Amino acid sequence: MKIGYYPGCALHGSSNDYEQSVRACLQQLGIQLDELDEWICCGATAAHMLNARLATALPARNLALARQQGHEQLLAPCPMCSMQLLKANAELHDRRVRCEMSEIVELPLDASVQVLNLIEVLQQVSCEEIRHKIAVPLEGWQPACYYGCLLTRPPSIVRFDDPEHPQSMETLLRICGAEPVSWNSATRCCGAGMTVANEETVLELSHQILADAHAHGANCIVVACPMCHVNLDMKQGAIQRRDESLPAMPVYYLTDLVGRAIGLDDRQLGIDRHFVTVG
Amino acid sequence: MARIGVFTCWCGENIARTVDVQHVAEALAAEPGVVCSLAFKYMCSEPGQSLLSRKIAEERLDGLVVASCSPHMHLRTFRKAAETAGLNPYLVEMANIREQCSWVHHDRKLATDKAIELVRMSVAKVRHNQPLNPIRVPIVRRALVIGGGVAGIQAALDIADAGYRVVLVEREPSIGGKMAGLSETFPTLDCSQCILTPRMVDVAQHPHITLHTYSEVESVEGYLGSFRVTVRKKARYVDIDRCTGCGECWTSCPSGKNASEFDFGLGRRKAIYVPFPQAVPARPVIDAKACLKLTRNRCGVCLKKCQAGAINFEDQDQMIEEEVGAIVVATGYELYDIKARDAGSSVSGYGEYGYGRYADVIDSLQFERLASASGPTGGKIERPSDGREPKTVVFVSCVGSRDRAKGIPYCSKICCMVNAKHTMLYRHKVHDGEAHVFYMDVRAGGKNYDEFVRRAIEQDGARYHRGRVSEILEQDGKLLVRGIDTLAAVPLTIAADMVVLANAMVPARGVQQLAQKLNVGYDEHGFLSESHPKLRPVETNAAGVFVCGACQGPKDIPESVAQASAAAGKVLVMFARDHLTREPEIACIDQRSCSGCFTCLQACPYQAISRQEITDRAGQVLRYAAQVNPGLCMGCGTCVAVCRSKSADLAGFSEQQVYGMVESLA
Amino acid sequence: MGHHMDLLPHQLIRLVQLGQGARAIRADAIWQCVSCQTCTSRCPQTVDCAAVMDALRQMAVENGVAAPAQKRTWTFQQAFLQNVRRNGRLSELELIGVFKTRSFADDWSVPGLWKDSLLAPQLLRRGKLHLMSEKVRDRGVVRRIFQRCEETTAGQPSLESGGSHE
Amino acid sequence: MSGDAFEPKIVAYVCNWCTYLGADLAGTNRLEYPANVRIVRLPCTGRMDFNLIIKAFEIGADAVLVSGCHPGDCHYTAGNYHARRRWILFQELLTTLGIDLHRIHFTWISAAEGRKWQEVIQEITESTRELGPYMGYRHICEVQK
Repeated sequence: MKIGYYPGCALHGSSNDYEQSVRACLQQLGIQLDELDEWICCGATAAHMLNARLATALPARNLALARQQGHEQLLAPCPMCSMQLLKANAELHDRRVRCEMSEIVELPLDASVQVLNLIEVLQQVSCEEIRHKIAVPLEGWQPACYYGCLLTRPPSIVRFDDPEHPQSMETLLRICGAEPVSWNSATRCCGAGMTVANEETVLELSHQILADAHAHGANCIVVACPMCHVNLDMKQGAIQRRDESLPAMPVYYLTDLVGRAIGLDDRQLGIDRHFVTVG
Repeated sequence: MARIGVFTCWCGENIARTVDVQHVAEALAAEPGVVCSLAFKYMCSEPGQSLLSRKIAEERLDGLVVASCSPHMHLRTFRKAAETAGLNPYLVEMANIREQCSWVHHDRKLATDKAIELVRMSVAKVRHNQPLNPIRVPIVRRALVIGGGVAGIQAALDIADAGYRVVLVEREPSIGGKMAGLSETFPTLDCSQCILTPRMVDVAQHPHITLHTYSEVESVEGYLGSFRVTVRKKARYVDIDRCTGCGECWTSCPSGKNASEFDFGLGRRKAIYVPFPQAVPARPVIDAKACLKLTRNRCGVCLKKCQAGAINFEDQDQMIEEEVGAIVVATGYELYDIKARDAGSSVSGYGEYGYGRYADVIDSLQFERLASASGPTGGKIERPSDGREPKTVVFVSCVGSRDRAKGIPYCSKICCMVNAKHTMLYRHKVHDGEAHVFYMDVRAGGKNYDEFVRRAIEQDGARYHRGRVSEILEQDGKLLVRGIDTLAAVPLTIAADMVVLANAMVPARGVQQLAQKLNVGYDEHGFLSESHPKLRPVETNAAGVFVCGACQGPKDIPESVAQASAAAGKVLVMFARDHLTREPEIACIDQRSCSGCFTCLQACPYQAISRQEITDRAGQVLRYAAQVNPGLCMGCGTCVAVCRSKSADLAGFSEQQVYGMVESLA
Repeated sequence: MGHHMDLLPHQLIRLVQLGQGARAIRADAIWQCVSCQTCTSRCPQTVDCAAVMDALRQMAVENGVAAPAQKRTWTFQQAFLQNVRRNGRLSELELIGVFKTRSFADDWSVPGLWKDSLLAPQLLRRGKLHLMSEKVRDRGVVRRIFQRCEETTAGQPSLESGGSHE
Repeated sequence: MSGDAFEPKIVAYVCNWCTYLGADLAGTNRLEYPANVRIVRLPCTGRMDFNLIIKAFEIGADAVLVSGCHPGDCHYTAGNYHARRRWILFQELLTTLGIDLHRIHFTWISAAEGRKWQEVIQEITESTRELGPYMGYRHICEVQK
């Protein structure tokens, strides 16, 4: 199976460990990623904060490129990117917007490209197939599945899982032999894009998430978002300096754990490049 | 040649101010067939009506046009006047030169010209009017009541007490409905079962009431005055006539871990069970999904224990035909299921409240069972997870209701009172307990209602917070209820032992399918539509079918009972007549030209068209043609529009009449 | 985030409804909002609170009422877009550099300038820091998209009508 | 309709329970609108035989309006759906015949929408004034002969 791939800036930047993990895991599952040529930034928080039109135009350009390059489905592993792409896609249903955007981005447009997040791509591989490929069942793993904000919100745009009680990561990880815990922070915010600009907020919110995971007996956190990983993993040192009682909590990408279960090692998945390492 | 009279009304100044009525009368006098054309100040007044009668006699009129207001205003008046004067009322037409002319135009010339054309159209129509006679339909003086909750019980008893026979159909094994499961009722705190169960017994013992429990309406045919209803009596596996209700069977049944529907899953019941001790009929039913004999062909203890020989594992669903003249629908409500996912929508209700995940988050009907002396805890407030007495309980209003995002924009009306009652019941039982209520507004409209809420706050110490609950989290065995008090503008987190959600009221499941069988309309939420929100509150658009109780919209017990009596009253009005009459403006089919395509049969919204054999003298079938059942036809005319051979026509709006009107505009 | 805010989200929405946007944009709260969209997805009246927050921030900057400390997010986002405009894609190193110097110019806090730089060697060791920025080939089209969007955004909502209610 | 300026003739087929009452309400509220419309009251738009549209053009109408209850609100439960379904089919036929579909208007107006009735009539009158007299139908008739 071949699928269009929109990495987004983070996966080509400091979150390239996420890209490594996604590529390795999906390849093992038989999914080829075909990177969108000439993709540009989706605009992220900045565009929707500063210029609404730009917030549609930047993702629209990418959707137009996908269409031009013949991709029916487009994977955006970063939830910020996939939400922006989905939002633009929804707006393109309006003929007037479509015409206007088409002129702005200099390419013909329609709303035909299906944008997928990482979990949706994994769901396309049937449970049976994953079960079949499992080499090292994740016995003893009790992950707290962390969805953060944009995988499920705003529900009217992303239309993915239950926005208040999502279970799709849990379902996948159970197939891999893990026992996900039930906890409170699955859809709480980690501070997201405030990492640089408003560190205080990030440290506080991420601290709550880490503490909640501990309180509910998790031995790791699983994410499907580069920003969540930065805040929970890279910033964990800073958080621990404020609360020394907080034990170290490894933070994995979803594909890290699925990848391990289907026999990939930490180097292949880029886990060795995380900040928090345990054991 | 027609002899038509035209009467143009001044309506005081209302018409005469902008329309030159005298000119209209003169212009119309020249129309072919018009033998008299007059203008008069108030046609609807007594002198106006006598002028009409006089002219009918003097001029031997055979058609009448009154040019005045909207036919919705006075058509009936003028038709009655004509009838008194000996003219068939259906030979009267109106031209609306007030609402649709003088009131909406200012230019006198234009308005007068338009008025003349409008009256001409009506003259062109009346030329083709035919005398019609109201249709008489016989009445079967027997009523069907669907639903045996408090509304259905009230309606059935009222009709039966008047001396007419009633068939009461209830889906569950016992009548009583939601009210039978309530603890105490607002605003008087009288025990629900104490007031309802005697009424239930009355139903069972009433000589005029036939009770079908554990039964559903399968199909409905016929029309006002004469419906044929098929009732499916579901297999109960117990012969309730033989059964003595001794209880040997259910005390010895080994399958005891089934969630009790009556206790909303908080209690357990056997596979053979009576839903609650005061059930009517007080006879058991076997749950075919739980019974070991029926599922795995083992056990059969009840069969051995039963002295009366009432157990029958071979029991099958039975179909019963009932003939009735009127139907009362009282199917009630249920609570919005916040666990269920809406098909096609990604929103599943309130995942953030953890209902279904946290055992101690319950809904308000479950709390009723906890507070009820006959409930699973014997009336002690115990939390479902560990049986401990909760010391802090949070009651949440508007769960679903008034939440456009969840698709329920309406107010469920009872929850504010239910919450106040619950805080009282709780505080009466747990003196050192804290009761918190989160609310958007307190809507306590009703006799002694607001006083009741104040009592909950002032005497019983309920803590009311104006604001919504954002989420409920679980930590160290406590439920953290995170919300806001918007009056204080403070975010609040309450560590609670139990949370009670006041879920929205929605129509009972399956009511839409029932409504389709009955041809009754319903709104987007599934509540049945009354005929007129103010003036015909219990009638429906299907003649002879009435509604009452929460199936029509959220309401409390007093309102349901009042509406049930109103519906019963309407049924009795019908039954008091010798025969029923219906408007004769209905469809007919010319079977000589009918090609038998039966497009009309498909299109008819009332199933009023049937297939009829056309035979020769020897009784040999020649062909099939469509036929209109005058009892069912409501006169919409859809069949006329779809008829390919132009064989269908609609009295009062016939092809000739309608085309005549358009042609008059040439 | 609610408990940190000087005005709670529902109060901000109410101020906007009452035509007192001028007070809303002076609130610290609009800068504490992390755009997590929880409010939008839970509002029973389907108000898109997160979008209102965006609009308020925009107005606060345009009307010059945002304090430098509050504006940090804003400055960051501006630097972000400029970076994308130049390269088509984001270069994190460039962005952080630009942002640090700009916010330094605003509030002169030297610790702020250096705090994150301490992570740089660690990032480098993990192969997470790219000294060369990634660029798309056709940067002309990116520039033109930006230009077109900026032209057509003139006439955004303003605060002219606000503030008269006090 | 004499005079220099062209005043269109508009025939409106409306249902008895929604649009007719909506037009009545416009009257009760004294909402003024152009005097060009002539209402034909039908029990339901389900009764609407689309030949009536042709008939209206035949007698010289410049525009036709068909208006009934909103979807879901039909007094006879589904008559307006039937009308809509048939209209979709009939439209094709009219197009084939060469009838100008801009002359035919379809709306839903409820008994509570007096204001909408006023607006619809204003709009249709205005747009028909701009289109001018409907000569097209007469041409079609001649060609058919």
